[in-house]
Amino acid sequence: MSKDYNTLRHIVRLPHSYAAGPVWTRFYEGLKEEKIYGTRCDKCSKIYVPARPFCPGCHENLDDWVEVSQEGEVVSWAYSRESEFFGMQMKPPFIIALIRLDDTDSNLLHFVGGKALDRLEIKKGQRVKAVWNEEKKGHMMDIKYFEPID
Amino acid sequence: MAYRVGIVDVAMTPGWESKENFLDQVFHTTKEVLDKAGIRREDVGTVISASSDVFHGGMSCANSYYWDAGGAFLKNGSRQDGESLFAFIYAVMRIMSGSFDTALVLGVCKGSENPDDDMVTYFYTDPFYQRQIGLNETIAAALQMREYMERYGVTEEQCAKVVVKNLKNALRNPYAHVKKKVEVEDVLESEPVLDPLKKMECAPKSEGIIAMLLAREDVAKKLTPKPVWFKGYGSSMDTFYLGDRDLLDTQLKNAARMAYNMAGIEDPMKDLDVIEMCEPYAFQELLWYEGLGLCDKGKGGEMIDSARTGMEGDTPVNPSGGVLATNPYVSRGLYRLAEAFLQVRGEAGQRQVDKKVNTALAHSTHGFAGQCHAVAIIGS
Amino acid sequence: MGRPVAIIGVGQTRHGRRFDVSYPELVKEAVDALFDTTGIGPDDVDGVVSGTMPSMMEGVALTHFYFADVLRSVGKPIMKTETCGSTGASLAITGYYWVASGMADLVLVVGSEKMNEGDSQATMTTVLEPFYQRYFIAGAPGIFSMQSQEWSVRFGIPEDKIRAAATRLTIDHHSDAFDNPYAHIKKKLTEEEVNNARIITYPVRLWDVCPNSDGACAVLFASEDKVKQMGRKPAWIRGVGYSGEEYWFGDSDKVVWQSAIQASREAYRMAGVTNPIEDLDVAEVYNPFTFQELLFYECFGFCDFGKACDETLKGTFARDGKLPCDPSGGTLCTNPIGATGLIRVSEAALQVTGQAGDHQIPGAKLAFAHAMGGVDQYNAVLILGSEL
Amino acid sequence: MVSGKVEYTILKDEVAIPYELAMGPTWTRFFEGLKEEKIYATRCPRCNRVLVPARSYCPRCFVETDQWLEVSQEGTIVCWALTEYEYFAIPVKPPYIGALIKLDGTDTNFLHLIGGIDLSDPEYVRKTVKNGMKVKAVWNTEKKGTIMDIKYFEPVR
Repeated sequence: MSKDYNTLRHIVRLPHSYAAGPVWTRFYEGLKEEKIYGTRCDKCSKIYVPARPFCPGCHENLDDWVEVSQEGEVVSWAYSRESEFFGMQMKPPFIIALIRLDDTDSNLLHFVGGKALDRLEIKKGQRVKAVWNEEKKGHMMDIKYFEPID
Repeated sequence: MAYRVGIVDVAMTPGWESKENFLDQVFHTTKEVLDKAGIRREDVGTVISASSDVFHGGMSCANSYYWDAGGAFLKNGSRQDGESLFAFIYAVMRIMSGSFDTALVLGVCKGSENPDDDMVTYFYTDPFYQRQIGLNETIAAALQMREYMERYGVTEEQCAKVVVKNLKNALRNPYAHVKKKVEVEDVLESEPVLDPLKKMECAPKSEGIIAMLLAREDVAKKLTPKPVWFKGYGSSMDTFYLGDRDLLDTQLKNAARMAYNMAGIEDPMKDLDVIEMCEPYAFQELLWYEGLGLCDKGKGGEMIDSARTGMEGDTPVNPSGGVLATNPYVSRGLYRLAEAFLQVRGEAGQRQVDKKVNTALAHSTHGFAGQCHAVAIIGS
Repeated sequence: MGRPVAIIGVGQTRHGRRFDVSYPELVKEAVDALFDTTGIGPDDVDGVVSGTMPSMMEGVALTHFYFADVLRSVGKPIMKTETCGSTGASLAITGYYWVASGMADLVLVVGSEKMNEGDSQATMTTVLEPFYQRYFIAGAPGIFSMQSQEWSVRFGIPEDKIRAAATRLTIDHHSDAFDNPYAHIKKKLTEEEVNNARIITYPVRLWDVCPNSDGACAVLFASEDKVKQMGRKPAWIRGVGYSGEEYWFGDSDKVVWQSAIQASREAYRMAGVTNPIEDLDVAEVYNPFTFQELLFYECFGFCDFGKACDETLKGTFARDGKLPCDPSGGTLCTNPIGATGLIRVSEAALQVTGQAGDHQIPGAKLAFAHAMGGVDQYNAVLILGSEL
Repeated sequence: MVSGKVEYTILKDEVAIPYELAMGPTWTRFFEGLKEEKIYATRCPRCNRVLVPARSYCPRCFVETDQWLEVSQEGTIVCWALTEYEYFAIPVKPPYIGALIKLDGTDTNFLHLIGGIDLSDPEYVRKTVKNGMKVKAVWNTEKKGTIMDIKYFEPVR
C-alpha cells in the first residue's frame, strides 16, 4: 500500500495463546499418531470430524470417540494455480476441498494433492485418502493432503 | 403499542478512496443527513452505529474513536459489530419501544485503509482447525460455487451474467466504486482467483461511510413529506464449521420467511418491486434468488437467463450495481437499504427503476458462504 | 415507554484462568447453566445477543460466527453488540430494547471474554489511534490514574485518606468474593499488604486493580407474557441509561463526569428514583479500579462530591451499610471484560429475586447495575426491581 | 486424558495486520506545524472554544472549525500518572509520566508526557509534579511530523 498523500502506516500486532481444551488436545494427539478422530452423538448417531465437544445439531455433549476412515470422497473443491492466501501454509498450485470421510456425517476441510494437481482430473465424488507429513506437530497440516485413489 | 418507524433521509460517501481522514468523513456524512432532515445534533434521540472491530479498520472498540464524529456526544447509543443491517434494526427497536423519537444509524468502513478482505476474513476462523488450513471468505465462496455448479448445473456463464448486469447498473450510480462496461467473455477471461471463481466475480474493497435518520411516525411526517416505512425484518444464523453445512441450503430462506411474515409478503416476485442484495461473489446472487424465494431451488441460473431481475424485469435486483460494484464490507447492508429507500422515494436518479416502487427489500450477508443473513423490507 | 421487560434467568461460568476449555466451550458453560437452572429450552428463545470486548483480545474477528452453535443461535436472529468496556451492559440494553419493542418475547443475551488468551493491556492500546493518544496512555491503569489524581486534587482530598478508603474497598471486596461461588480472586488482604503492593501507575498499586479473567455470563430477557408463562421470578428492568463523551481524553471533564452523571440520572428518571442512597438497596458498580469506584459513588449521587472517601470509611457502602456496593466482590475481583457489565446486571437480578446466596443483601428490592467503557468515555446504568 | 490434572495444548500465535491510515488535511497541517515547532488548534465558530489538537469539527456544536490558530507552548498540568510498567506496543518506555496539559488560551486538555525531571523515584516525582504546575514544550531536534516531535513538557523554572 502506498498513497500519494500523507498517511500513517501501522501494524496491529498482538500475541495470543489459544486454549485448545481437552477435545482439540486429544484430536491433535491423534494426528501425531496418524489417526483421525471423530466424535459420535448418542442421540442422532452422527459422527463429526474433527472431533468436537458437542453435537452442533442436538447439543449433546460428545464423548464417544471413534477413529474414522482416512479415505473418503471429495464433495466440493477449488483450485488455485497462482493465488496465494494470507495465513495459508499451502502454496499454489493447490486444491482446497471439502471431503466426506467414509461413514462420517460432516465434511472435512483440507487439501487434495499429489497427482491430482490438475483441476481437470478432479470431480465430485473423487475418492481420496490421507497422506501424512513425516514430521508431526499436532496441527491440521500434519495431514499433508488427501490424494486421489481409484 | 409498538410505534411505526420511518426512514427520513440518508447520506453516504461514494465507494472509492477518499483522501480525507476517517473522522472527517464520519463527521461530514453525519452532518449531511442531519442538514438534509433539518434537525440539529442536539435533537437526535439515539445513535446506533455499525463498524467492525479492529479487523476492518485497525482500531479496537471502533465506536470509541468515532463516537463524537458521529454526533453521539452525551447521547444514549450503541454499536453493532460487523453488520450494518443489525444497526438499522436495533435503531428501529429503540424507536418502536417508545424510548426515542429519532435515531441516527451509521455504517462505517474505510476500506482503503484496510488490508485485503481475505486477510481480514481469515480471522473469522477458529484457531484450531479452519485457520490452520487457511480458510477465508473467498475460499469458502469458491467451494460453495463449485457445489452449486455440480449439483444444479449452474454454468459459469450464468454466474458471469450477474457481473454484467450489476456493473451495467453501476454505470448509472454516482456512488458506485467500480464503473466498467463488461461482457460475459470479459468476466470468464478475467484472472482466475480460485477456480471456479474469477477476479471480476469477486467484490472490490471499497469505502463506505453512511448515515441514515429514522423517526417515529409522527416525527417522520414532520421531518419529510416522503417518509419510507419499515415493514419487516428477519435474520438467521447458520452453524459455524463450513463442513457441517449444506452450502446450498442457506439460512436466507429462514431470514426471508421472518421478514415476509412481518411485512405481509406472500409472493415475493409479485409483492416486491425492487431488491437490493449483497452478492460479494457473483454466483451468490443466483443462490440468494432461491433463498429469497424468487425462484425454485437450483433455478437461480435460469432466473438470470430470463432477465426478470434486470432493470427492465419484473423485479429488478441491484439497480445500484450491488456489492460487486461497491463493497464497503461492514456498511454494505446499509448501502443496500439506502438504495432501496431511494428507489421507493423515486429519487434514484438515472438508475430509478421504470415503475412505481411501493415495496423494496434490502439484504445483507456476512460470514463464510453466507453464515448469517439479514433481510429488511421497507415501503411507501 | 415500551413493554415491560424482565430478567428471568442467569448463568455464569466459574471465572478465572480457564485454559482447561476452549473459548466456545467456555461460552457454552454459561449458556448451559442458564438453561439448566431455569428449565427453559433454547427452542423458546426468539433471538440472541452476543458480544465481547474487542476482537483483538480474542484473536478471532466477529466471534458471533465462532460461537453460533454454543449460543444456540442457529436458525435464529442474532445481534452482535460491542461498546468496549461497557459491552456487557450494552448487551443487556440490547436485550431490553428487543423485548420492549415487541419484536421478541424471549431473548438470550451472552457476554464473554478470554482475557488470558490475548494480551489485555496491549489490546487496550489498540483502542487508541496511532496519530496521537496511543503514545501516552498506558493501558487502562494509565487513564484511570490520571482521572483519580485530578479528582483528589480538585476536591482537596488528602492522599492518605484516599489510600485508606481504597484499601478498605479492596479488602472488603476481596473478602466478599469468598461468598460468591463464581468470583475469580478471593483473598484475605491486610492493610499492610495493600499499601505496600507494587506500583502499577502511581498512585495505583497492584491491589487497586482488577485481574484478567476468562469467563462468560448469560441472561434471559422476557416480556410480561413470557414471565407469566414461564413462572419464573422476574427481575424487572425499571430503568436504563447510557451516555458517551468525546474520544479525545482531554476534551471533557472526567471528575464531574458527565457521562456517568447523565447515564445514572436517565435511569433514575425512568425508574422513579429520586434519592439513590435511600431508594436503592444494593449497587453493582463497575469497579476495575478502587479509586474509580470512589469517584463513581459521587457521580451516581450516592454521596456528595468529595465525600466518597469519608462515607466509605464510615462503612456506608459495605455489606451491612446503607447502600451495599459490589457484594459480589465486583469487577475488582472478576473481570472478563465482555461479560463484566452483564455480570453486574445478573448480580442485580439475583439480588432483587433473592437468589444471591451467601452474598444476598436481605430484602433487596431495587438494585443498580453499571458498566463503563471506551477511553473513559461511556457509562451505562440499569435499575432492576423486584416489582414492576 | 480428560480427568485429573492435565496440561492441555496451548496454541501460540501472533496476529499482525497492516493498516495505512489517511491523515487528511487536518492532521497533515497539524503535524506540519509540529515540524516547525508550532502547536496548532482550531476554534469553534459557535461555542468559541479553542480545540487542541486542531480538528475539523466541534464535537459538541457539530459545526466545522476552520479557524486555525497557533497556541501557546506553555500550560498547566491538569492531571498526571507515572507509569512504571511496560505495556506491549506502547512506543514510550517506562518510567514515564502521561499528563493532561491545559495549554494557555485553549479549552481542551492536551495529552502528552512530562519530562525533564528525575523519574526513578516515585516519591520524588510525587513531591515535584503538581497539578496546576506550569510546563512548557521541549522539542526533539529531529522532526518526523508525528506527535513525538514534542519530546515532552517540562516544568517552567
